[in-house]
Parts: sequence; structure tokens; C-alpha cells
Amino acid sequence: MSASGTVSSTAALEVSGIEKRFGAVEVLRGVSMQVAPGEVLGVVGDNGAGKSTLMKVISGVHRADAGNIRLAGHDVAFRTPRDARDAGIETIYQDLALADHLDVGANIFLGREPIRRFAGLIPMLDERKIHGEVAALLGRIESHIPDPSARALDLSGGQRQAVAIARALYWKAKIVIMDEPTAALAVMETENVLKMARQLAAEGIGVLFIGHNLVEILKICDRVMVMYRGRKVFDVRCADTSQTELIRYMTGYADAETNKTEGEYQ
Amino acid sequence: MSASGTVSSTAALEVSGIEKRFGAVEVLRGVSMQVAPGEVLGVVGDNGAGKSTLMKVISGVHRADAGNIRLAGHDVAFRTPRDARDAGIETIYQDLALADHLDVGANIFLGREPIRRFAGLIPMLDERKIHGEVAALLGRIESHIPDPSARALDLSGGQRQAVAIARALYWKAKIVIMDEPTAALAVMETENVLKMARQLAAEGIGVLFIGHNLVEILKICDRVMVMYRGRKVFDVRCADTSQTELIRYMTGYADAETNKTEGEYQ
Amino acid sequence: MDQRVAPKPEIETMPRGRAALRFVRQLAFALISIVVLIIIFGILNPRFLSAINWFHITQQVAVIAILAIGQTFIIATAGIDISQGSVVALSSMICAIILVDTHLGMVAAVALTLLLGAVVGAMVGGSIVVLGVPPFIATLGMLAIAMGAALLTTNGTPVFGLPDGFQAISQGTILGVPNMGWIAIVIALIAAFVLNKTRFGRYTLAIGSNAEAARRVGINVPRHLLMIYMLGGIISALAGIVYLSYTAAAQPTSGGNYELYAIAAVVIGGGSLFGGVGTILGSVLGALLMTILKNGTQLAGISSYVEQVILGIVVVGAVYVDNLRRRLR
Amino acid sequence: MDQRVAPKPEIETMPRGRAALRFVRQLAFALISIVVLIIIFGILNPRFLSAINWFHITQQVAVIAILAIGQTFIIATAGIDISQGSVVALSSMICAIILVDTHLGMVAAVALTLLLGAVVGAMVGGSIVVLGVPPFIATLGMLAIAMGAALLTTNGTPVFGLPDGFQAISQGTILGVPNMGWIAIVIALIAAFVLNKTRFGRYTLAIGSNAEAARRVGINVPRHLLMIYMLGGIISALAGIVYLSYTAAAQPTSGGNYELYAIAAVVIGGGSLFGGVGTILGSVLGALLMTILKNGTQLAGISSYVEQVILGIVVVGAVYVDNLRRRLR
Amino acid sequence: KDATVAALATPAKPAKAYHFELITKSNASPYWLAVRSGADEAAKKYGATVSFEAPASGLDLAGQIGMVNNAVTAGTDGLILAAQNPQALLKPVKSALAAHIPVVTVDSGLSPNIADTFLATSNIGAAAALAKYTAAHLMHGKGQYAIVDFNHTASTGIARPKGFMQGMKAYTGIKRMGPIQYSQNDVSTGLRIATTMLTQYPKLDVIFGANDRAALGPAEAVQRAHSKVKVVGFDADLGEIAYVKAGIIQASILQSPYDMGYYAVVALLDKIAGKTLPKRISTPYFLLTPANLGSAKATAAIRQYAPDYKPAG
Ligand SMILES: Nc1ncnc2c1ncn2[C@@H]1O[C@H](COP(=O)(O)OP(=O)(O)OP(=O)(O)O)[C@@H](O)[C@H]1O
Ligand SMILES: Nc1ncnc2c1ncn2[C@@H]1O[C@H](COP(=O)(O)OP(=O)(O)OP(=O)(O)O)[C@@H](O)[C@H]1O
Ligand SMILES: [Mg+2]
Ligand SMILES: [Mg+2]
Repeated sequence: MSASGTVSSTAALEVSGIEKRFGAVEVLRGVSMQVAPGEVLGVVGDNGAGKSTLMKVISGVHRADAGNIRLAGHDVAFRTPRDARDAGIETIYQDLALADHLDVGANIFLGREPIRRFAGLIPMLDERKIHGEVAALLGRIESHIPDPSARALDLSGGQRQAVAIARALYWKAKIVIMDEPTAALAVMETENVLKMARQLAAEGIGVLFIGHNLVEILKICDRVMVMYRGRKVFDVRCADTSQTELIRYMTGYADAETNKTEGEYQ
Repeated sequence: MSASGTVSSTAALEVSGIEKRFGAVEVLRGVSMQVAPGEVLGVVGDNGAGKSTLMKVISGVHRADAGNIRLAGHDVAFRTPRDARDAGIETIYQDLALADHLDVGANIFLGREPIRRFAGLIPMLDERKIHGEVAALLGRIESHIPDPSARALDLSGGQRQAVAIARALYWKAKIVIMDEPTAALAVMETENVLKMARQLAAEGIGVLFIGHNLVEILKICDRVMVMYRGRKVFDVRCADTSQTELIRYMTGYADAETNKTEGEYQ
Repeated sequence: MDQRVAPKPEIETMPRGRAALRFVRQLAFALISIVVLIIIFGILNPRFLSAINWFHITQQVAVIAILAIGQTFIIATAGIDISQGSVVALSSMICAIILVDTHLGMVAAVALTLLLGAVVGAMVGGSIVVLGVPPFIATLGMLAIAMGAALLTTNGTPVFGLPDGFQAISQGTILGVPNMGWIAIVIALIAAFVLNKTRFGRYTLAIGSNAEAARRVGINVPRHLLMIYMLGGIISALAGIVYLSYTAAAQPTSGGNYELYAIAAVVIGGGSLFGGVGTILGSVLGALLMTILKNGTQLAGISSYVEQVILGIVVVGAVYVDNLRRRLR
Repeated sequence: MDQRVAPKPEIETMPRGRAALRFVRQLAFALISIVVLIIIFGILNPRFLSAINWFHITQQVAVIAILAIGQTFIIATAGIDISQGSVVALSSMICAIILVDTHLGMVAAVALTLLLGAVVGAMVGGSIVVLGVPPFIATLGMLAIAMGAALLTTNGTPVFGLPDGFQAISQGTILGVPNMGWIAIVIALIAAFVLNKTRFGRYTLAIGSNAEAARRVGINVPRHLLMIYMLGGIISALAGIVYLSYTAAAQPTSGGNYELYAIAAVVIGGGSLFGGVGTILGSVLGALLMTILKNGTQLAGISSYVEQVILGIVVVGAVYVDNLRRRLR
Repeated sequence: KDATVAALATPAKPAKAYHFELITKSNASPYWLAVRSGADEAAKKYGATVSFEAPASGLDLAGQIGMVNNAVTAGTDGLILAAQNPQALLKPVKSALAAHIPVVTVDSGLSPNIADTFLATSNIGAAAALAKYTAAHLMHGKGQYAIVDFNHTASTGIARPKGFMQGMKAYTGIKRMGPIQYSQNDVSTGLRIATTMLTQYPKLDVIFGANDRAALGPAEAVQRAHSKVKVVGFDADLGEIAYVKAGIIQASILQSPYDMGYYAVVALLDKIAGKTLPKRISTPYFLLTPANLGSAKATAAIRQYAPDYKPAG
């Protein structure tokens, strides 16, 4: 039922056998998955299934206890979020994404500010460049952000998402992780974010899209994987599944049968 | 197209002409609505449309600049959230709902702790009663909360919602407001919360259910109202509408036509 | 509601066990440290263990313990009070002036001083809830204002000649324990009751845990905070009265750094500056730990400079151990 | 990336205007208060406006201004440093001992003292990022430790007999401005550059604004905080050196309450204890405001007791006005 | 060898109303307030005014330096200073002298003594005399004593324990117990320290408190413990007088703070009138004991601290 086996060597991102425990709690118990360039992969599962933890392992926030990550065919090991970003993985979080007191430009470039030399020597922020690039970029994603020097504090939820997405676009990420990006957005802003997810994929980026709204997921994803209690229990092309089937896996109803055949989803 | 005109005098809650401004910003510009006992009313609208502000006015968090509120046919004026709770309005917020360091029992009774007299004189908390009531209550809503002395800190998102709902149930509210109660919940926990919303209605409570997921809204609500830029622009029985029509109103597309006929929705 | 089903016994006892465990854990650091210190100082100088020395330790701990109790309530709401030392100075001056320069008598002097504390607390609380100033800043302002006011009362001169009866507050004994010790004990018992067993205490913890949630369930948060700071002011004034009786002379510049000791006591006792947690017993044990440290180092002939250094390490260590415990849980 | 479209001029200029407006607003309270005070004191005593008085004001503001600069960085990360006064005392003692008791010379003395500041800062920063202790507690611990250590260096006695050359730091002048004033100005200029124009500064504000967001974009938050507190320690040590030169004698108990003045300066200058905001110029103006208040009240013959009270009101007022402004925006 | 206040002339009525500034070590100690009232009294008599400034604590050196500089700026006609530190204040005093502002130091002087004159008790001498009296009359040549100093940075704080220990050296049967403890000018700290001393050294005979604050705490401690330990001290405030009366403080050196203030003003007026002042003027001290408490001399000495003091009251 899964078509994922066919993209193995060309996968933008491939993780295998990821395990992660916090103290006594085993949160991830050997998760393997892959996403191809230009593909949107939906990730669904119960609260606490381990979705966000898996994403944090991929984006360098947590280190896995076991397992490995391959980017475009090369093994990588991230010690910090910075390593992951440098390797081309951008993550868009629902919350905690922006520094409220900094402006839009500063946020998009945060952690990677362009530098020019003051008096040919002293490194300083290249504000001119930041503002220039940001203006062009915001035009490109058709966001309605009033002006790049507005502080993040003053933006709406959808505008905040747009800033985060602009960040991913600008840095030409290879993988973009979106963790429940639409949870608090109204229908129209949600539409916008979904459109942007597809736009990212159209630029050849592999997108991991986490969400709880199966309608949304089935609409925009190419493929969807289901997590249940720290395991991947299902992985399927969206065209080949239904809400009902996904829920069966999400609730562990299909778990016994899955455990037998788990090798299939590698 | 609206059936709401028929319940006017028996409405559990009826508000009319509510206006609210923050500084220069007019957030609510004359909103009227009503909800009958045992009815679930969906409230939808764009981010910033004023849904939460309207709910805060109803639950006594904000005071309206104009307009009035009638509960079961009687005029009320809330100066504080306590007034609203005392009048039988309970509100369930997505966040900010629980005091993390207090246990489940303390949270359910927060603000209305039962008191017994120590040495017949000094008022003190009746912990025995709290724990007894909570145990019975949690059984009744079939929540999976491990034990009433667990701290809110240690609960999952769905469990936190269950605590808030238990609070509303216990206090025999007449009106329960749920502001995006399922935004971060997985499918199954969402189902649970939706079930609880219907359960509340079955007990004769009027429920206001705010959400962005139209599928969900159309499934569980009896009626739905659409807000756009501080106004109610549409109010309809769920059976008589569709996602497409709602979105038309939410985006203001139908606004011109609505303005003409707004009196209709009173 | 009373006719509902009686709870099953497991559910009745479980919470008690859990809460009790939580409580003991919170006190663990202070308790263990105190036991260790008593053993060490007892070995270094056996007189440390003498009854008379514990009598004195009781006297010495009283003022800080009382202040730590006030601080516990404030810190439990996620606030802080750095004006306690100045308020002690101001209230001891006012109390002494009333005692010496008027014929109002002791009861009136104490009552008026406590009233002053309430007013000071109301000013601080008012700045916080009405003007929206954070507690650190509001009490920083009060620190300066109370210090200036204490000096202004007598233009800097100390006040002597307190009536003998007033000294009974610190000197009299009941069952061999100095009265000022009893005052601290009684205040601690009342405070523990209030914090754990009454609505007032529950609201205090709820506000520190999540002020917005507290507001939304109908707790009048501004009023409660105002009351907390007034209570804090009254407790500081009471500490000032006890201090005055103990030192037998009022000095406008006394009380310096007392707030830091009180804050340290709360933190050593398991309270968190982020609010929502804190126990009276823990804070009192924290105050006791510091007093034992001061007393024991002097008896052991250890320089008071070294004692300072040890104290600093203990404060940081207490919070570290607390974190560790929480992480290992 | 350099080949992208050049920005349109409107977009280039708008942000500057907006940021500039924000900046001026932040400074408004301090600036207006200073102007008002200058006018009042100038009327009360015309000598207040004399060149020599401004020379002395410059000397008097320097140490607090330097400390306020360090505090600005720390407060911008949502931290706080209440150990500054003790660290000033400790570093001035160490510097004096090296100058008087060794033959290492002035440059080495200054360098070693700054190194000491870095070590102290690393200890504080380490407690915060490694042990997970909140900044208030970590620096409360350091307050006690540094105070004890300062006393231990010479067993409490002051150090006299500093070389004459060392006095040049405070007494020498360039263009009529005392060198210690120049030091404060240069530090302020560098700090303003670092805070506003470099990655280091941007990360500082980003961490104070949202530490988790900063971490997720790849900023090494623990390392940055460690550097911030080391920087803070170095700045405190520098303040200690300047203080030593100014007082010409090292006293282990000096520096008391300096941290409170520095914190007040930051707050008066528009900084927020919640992090993410703060300007160097604002903090320096805050320090200047307090110094003018002290100096002007003395020249006008107003009691220093009253000055304390005024200072308290100014601190609370500054934050209130800041809130008001934000609400009206 | 030192001059006495007799060396000062009684000034003629001054030509104008001079304004002087009195800057002491701290702003709330009875001792400094006594200096202030002496200065105020003299000023009143000669048609001058004196303003009083001092840092909040005796430890804020930079604060005191700033105050002296500000006084010079304010164009004061004369400066009376009790220096927190003998060297730190040199520079600002030099600038005052350079501005032709006469400077009189009181109680705690400068080193070198550059002020126009320095009015003070001989701290070492007085402390040694106190020690001799203590050893001979209170300890009868043998026993144990301990010292509570008020701080270790001021010249007086250094000189008094030194003088006391010098005085005691002659008696081989007398032993000092423990290190010198510091009360940091806080009564409750002195009380705590002394209380612990009583437990620590059960055979202790005498505690020496090096100033009013430092003697008050031990006296309080002794009274509470009903201990037989005798307290000897320096200075007196109304609290200490009560203890002398009660026999707990057995001896105290009373200085002449009121006279210091008074004659400092006189010296300033002399200087302005063009007279040369002796570099150092020794102000008298008086050894107060329970036995001589009722004497007229004692009353006069106590009035140096508390001008309104009435003996039998
Ligand atoms: N830092 C941590 N320390 C300890 N436990 C953690 C930590 N982070 C996550 N967990 C636990 O790991 C489990 C998986 O959490 P995770 O956030 O990955 O779930 P999720 O699938 O993203 O859920 P949701 O849909 O609610 O976002 C949960 O039980 C959570 O409590
Ligand atoms: N306390 C406040 N002060 C100023 N403006 C406010 C305040 N509360 C809300 N607003 C503004 O009022 C408008 C309506 O906000 P509200 O939260 O009611 O929208 P909403 O419909 O609930 O949106 P969402 O779907 O995003 O929750 C927004 O523009 C918001 O910025
Ligand atoms: Mg998640
Ligand atoms: Mg809302």
C-alpha cells in the first residue's frame, strides 16, 4: 500500500531507526521515514505520539539516542539547531517562532545575519541588505505584512506564519518542517499557509507537514505517515487512503496487524 | 434563512448591540446574538474578527462600551468574571485555563472552593469534599485523568480540556463558552471534546463553540454565526448552510449584501 | 451537592500521600543541610548544642523568619519584595517614636505601626496593580522611599528609652522559649494555615501559577495582590516591632539586606521565584539554616567572611538541587 | 543572494524613521526629566550650571553609568545582576593589592582584574546555564561570595598607597573632561555599537525576547548567556578599577547598593526587566538623572533624606510612564 | 604636645553670614548628629549657617568624595569633614584648599594631614587609657577580654582596638579571646556577635565595644544573659548611659563631639579672619564610670552627646 520504497536513494531526507527517550519515557522507538524533494509528507498521530519529538530530532533540537539521518544521500549528525539549519533544514513552529521585540527583517535573518565590515575591519550587521532582501522576499510570498520594520509583536497569527515561511524560502531550505502551522488560523489564513506549503514543494523542497486536521492533510499532502506511541505505523500515498483508515491507525486499532508487517514501510 | 428569531424570549443567553473598542480600534461594532438552552451555537470568523472579544464580554472579562446581555430573560451586567460565573456562565479556554501548580481538584473548584468551619469558626477549605466530588465527577465524564491529586502540570492537552469541562459541568452552568477547544488536539481527543460539547447541550446548557474547522462546526453545532470585522454577518441553522457559504461570509465577500439586510439576524 | 456518592477510600488517601511526598521533597534540601550543619558545628564546638545557644539562635532567627513568611506569600504570587529591610527600619522608628514621644501606650504603638505597614504595602501593591509597575521596581522604589522616610522621622537620630514592658516582646520567655520565637512560631502556624487551608492561600498559589487563569475563574487578582502586598507590609512592620524590641533602640539605617536574607530563606526552603510554589515551613527552615550558619561559624572560630562565601554557595546550591530533583523525578 | 532586486527607496527609509521614533520614545522619560531637573536646580543654585560642577557630575556618574551598561546587556536577556556592588568591591581590592603588593605594574593589574571579572561572570553564567539557577539567585549567591572574598583578601583592612600614575584614570583630563568620564563614554559607544549593530547584540535582544525562538534558529543560547555574564563581570571589574582610582583607596565593603542604582538606571532609561528591550543611551541617561538628582539636591541645600524619597518616586514613575506610553500607542 | 581648643581665639563678629558645609561619615549616628548640633550652635552664635551632608552608610566612599566636591562647587565658605578614609579624601580636600576654602577635619583626619586643622580625640591614647583602667580596676590584672569593633576601614576603627590592645600588653595575665569581630555599625549585629561570645567563652570578663553602636550590642547581650561580663566602650548615647547606670557598661571613653563641631566652626572663622591654626587640636576625653556618673564633669561630658541630658532624670 505504500509507494515510498521507490524514492529511497534520491530522498531529500531519510531517517532510520530513530530512538529517543526522556528519562524513563521512551518517546520514539525506532522510527524510519523519508521525504523526496518536492514532496509534502503529512505526519499525523495522537497527542503525545512523538511527532514533535521526531521533528525536533530532525531539526537538531534533540539528539537521538539511536538511528541515523541522511540528507540527500549523505549521513548527517546534528548537535544543534544551527547545524540542521546549515544543512538546509528549516522548521516553522506554531509558537515560539519569532522574537517579539525584533522586526520582521531581523527575524527572517535571525541567526544568519549578513555582515559587512565597518572600516574594513569590524564586523557589523548589514541592515541595508537585510531590509532590501526582506522587501523583495515579502513581495514574492504575497504576504500582507505592512512593512519590514514592523515588530513581530504587532503581527497577526497568519502574518507570523508568513514571516517564518519567508525565512525558510529565503534560506533555500532543502527540507521544511511545519509543526501544526494552522492550528490557530482562520479558514483564509489557513488556505494561505497551505498554499505556501505547496509553493515550497514546487520549489523542490521536501516538506514535513504535521497536523491534526485530516481533511487538510489529505488535501495538500502527497503522502501521509501515521505515528502511534513512538512508532510509525502507517505510511501511504494520500490518494490511496481515507480519513477512516488513518484514524484506525492513529487509534492503535490497526496496531497488532501493523507490528507484524512494519518492515514494509521502510 | 435564519431560524433564530423564534427563540427570542426563551433564549438562555441573548446579547444585543454589543460594542467594544480598545483605544482607537473598534473591535465589536454592535453585535447581537442568542443561544437557546440545549443548543450548540458555532461561532466562526477570520482571525481578529472579534470572536474572542465577544466571548470575553459575555464572560465578564471585558466590559462592553454599549449593548446589553440577558440571561434567561433577565438583564445582567457583569463587572468581573466572577459575576458571570455566578450567573451561570462558564468559559473553557484553549490556553490559560488551569493553574499548573494546583491539582485537578483545586482547579475544578478554583474560585468557588467549598468551605467548612474549623472549630466551628474559622473558614477553611473542605478538601475532603473537594476530592470526593472530583472523583465522582471525573467518573461521570469518562475522562482518563489518573487521579484527582495530579497537578495540572502533568496532564495532556485533552486531559486539561476535560478538567475545564468538568468544571463547567460541576457548576451546573447555564451557558458554556468554548473558545477553540480543539485547536491542538488530535483526532480522538477532539472527538472526545466534541462529544462533551453535545453532552453539555444534552443537559440543557447553551453552548457557544468557537472554532476554525468548519467541518467540525457543521457536524456538532445546531446553528452557526459568522463574524466579520466586529459584526455578525450571518446566522443560520447548520442544516441550511455549507462550508462554501460560510466562507463567503467569513471573507467579507457577502458583506455588502449583508449590510443591507443585517436587521434580519437580530 | 452533599448527597453525591461518597468517595472510594483509595482516592481519598492517594492525594494525601502524594501531596505529603511533594511537601517532604520540597523541604529536603533545607532539612538535610540543617542536620549536617548541626552535626558539624556540634563537633567543632560542643557548646553549639547547649540550651542557651539554641535560645539565642531562636532569638536571632525570629526577625528573618517573620520576614521570610511575608516574602513567601509574595514570591508565591511570582512577585518579590526588596523593600523589607527599609520597611523594618521605618516601622521600628515609627514604633519607637510613638512609644517614647507620645502617651498612647504600647498597644497603640504596635497597632499604629502595623497600620503603617499596611499603608506601605498598599502603596507597593497599588503601584503594581494600578500603575502596572513590576514588583521588583515597585519595591525598589519603596526601598528608597522608606529609607528616606525613616531618616526624616527624627532627622537621623536614633530613638532610645523604650519602656521596659516593650522589651518583654523579645526578652520574656514562655516554656523557656523567648517570646520573639513564639511570635515567629505563631505567625508561621497562622501563615501555613492560611496558605494551605484557606481560599486566600489557594488564590495566592493560583495567581502565582497562572494569573490569567485565576482572573478568568473569577478571582479578583488585583484585589488579591493588593491584599498580599498589604499583608507583606504588615508582616514587615511586625518584624520591625520585634526587631525594635530585640535591639532596644531604633535606628533609621537598620535592616539593611534583610530582604536578601528573607528571599534566600524562601529559595532555600523550596520556593520558586516564578511563583506557584512555596511553603511556610520551608522558608522558616531556610531562615534557620542561615542563622545556624552564622552562629555556628562564629562559635567554631571560622571567619565571618568565610561564612558569607558559604552562604552564597548554599543559596545557589539549594536551587540547583531543587532543579536536579525535578529533573530526576 | 547579492544579485536580488535593489529595494525601493520608501522601504529603505521607512524602517529607519520608525526605529528612530521608537528610540526617541524610549528615552523620552529620562530626557525630559533631566531637562526639568537641570532647569530647577539651575534656578535654585546657578553654580549647578558651572563647568566645574559638570566636571564633578561627570566623575560622579561614571561608575554607575559603566555598571548600568553591563546591566543593560544582562537585563536585555531578561536576566538581572544583583552582585555588581560586591564585584566592584572585590575587584577594586584585587587591583589595589596587585598595585601595592606586587611589582607587576599597572597594565598587569588592570588586565588581571578584568580577568577576575571574567571569571566571576563565568561562575554566575555557569550557574545559570549549567546548573539552571535563575539569574536573581545566581547573582544573589555571587553577591555573598564576592563580599566574603573581598573581605578575605586582606582580612578586612583597606589598602592604601596606590601609585600616582593610577590616579590618572580618574583625575587626568582630555579636552576638559575627566578620563573616567571618557572611559564611560567610550564604553557606552562601544556597547551601543555592539548592542545595535552586531550579531552579538541582536542575539542578546533575541534571547531576551524569546529564548526558545533564539535557540531554534540556531543561536547557541547557553554560550551566549555565558558570554553576556562574563561581559557583565568584566564591566563590573572595570567599574571597580575606575572606582578604585576615584577613591584612591580600596575598601572591601565599598560598592554597596551600586547594583540597585544600575538597575534603576536601566529601568529609567526605558529597559524592561522582562527582556528584549533596552538602550545604552537610555541607561546612561538614567544614571545621569540619578547623579544630577544627588548633586542638585545637595547644591540646593535639600536634605539627602528627601533626595532618597524623590529617587524612589522617580523609579516607579519611570516605569509607569513607560507603561502609559505603551498603552496609548 | 597637641594644642587644645584654648588655642582658638574667640572670633570677632564676622563680616558676613558665612555658609559652611559639614560632611560626616554617615548620616544617622548620634555621634555625628552631636557634631552637627555643636556646629549649628556655634554657627547660630556667629551668624553663620551650616548644612549637613553624609552618605547613608560609613562605607560609601565615592559618595563622600562626591559630596566634598559638590560642596566646593557650591562655593561653601568652609568645610568641616570627618573623612571616611584618610587617603581617599585627599584629592577633593586639596581642590577645596586650592579654591581657598578652609577645611577643618574632625574625628577622622587625613594622612598626610593637609587640612587647616584636625580636631580629634587621641584615639590610641584614649583607648590605651581605657585598657589600663579596665585591666587595673575591672580585671585586677588577669582574665579574658574580647573586642567588638564597628568597622575595620575607618581610621578610628583601626586605632581604638590597637590602642586598647597596646594598653593591655602590660598585663601578662590578661588574654584576648578570638579574632576581633565587626558589628558593621549595626546594633543587632553587635548583639548577635556578643551573645555568641558569651556562649563561646564562658570565662570571659570584659568585652570592649569600639564605638557607641559596638558597645550597645554587647551591653544588651550581657543584660539579657544576666552575665557577669563587663562591657567597656567608646562614646555614649542615651542607651549607653542607661547601661552605665545599670553597671553593665563599666567604663566608657566620652569624646567631645559637640565641641568638635562647635570649635570646627570657630576654627573656620579664625582661618577666614586670617589667623594661623595649629595643625592638630586635641579634644578632651572623659572616662565615664558608674562611680562618677553623677558628677558635674560627667554631666558635662554626656552633654557633648546629648545636649539636653539631665543627670538624675
Ligand atoms: N523535553 C521532554 N522531556 C520529557 N518528556 C517529553 C519532552 N518532550 C516531549 N516529551 C514527551 O514525549 C511524548 C511525545 O511528545 P510530542 O510532543 O513529541 O508529541 P506530539 O506527537 O507532538 O503531540 P501533539 O500532537 O500533542 O503535539 C509526550 O508524552 C511528551 O510528554
Ligand atoms: N486587550 C486588547 N487590547 C487591544 N486590542 C485588542 C485586545 N484584545 C483584542 N484586541 C484586538 O481586537 C481584535 C479582535 O481580537 P479577537 O481576539 O477578538 O479576535 P478573534 O476573532 O478571537 O481572532 P482569532 O480567531 O485569531 O482568535 C484584534 O484585532 C485584536 O488585536
Ligand atoms: Mg506536537
Ligand atoms: Mg480568538
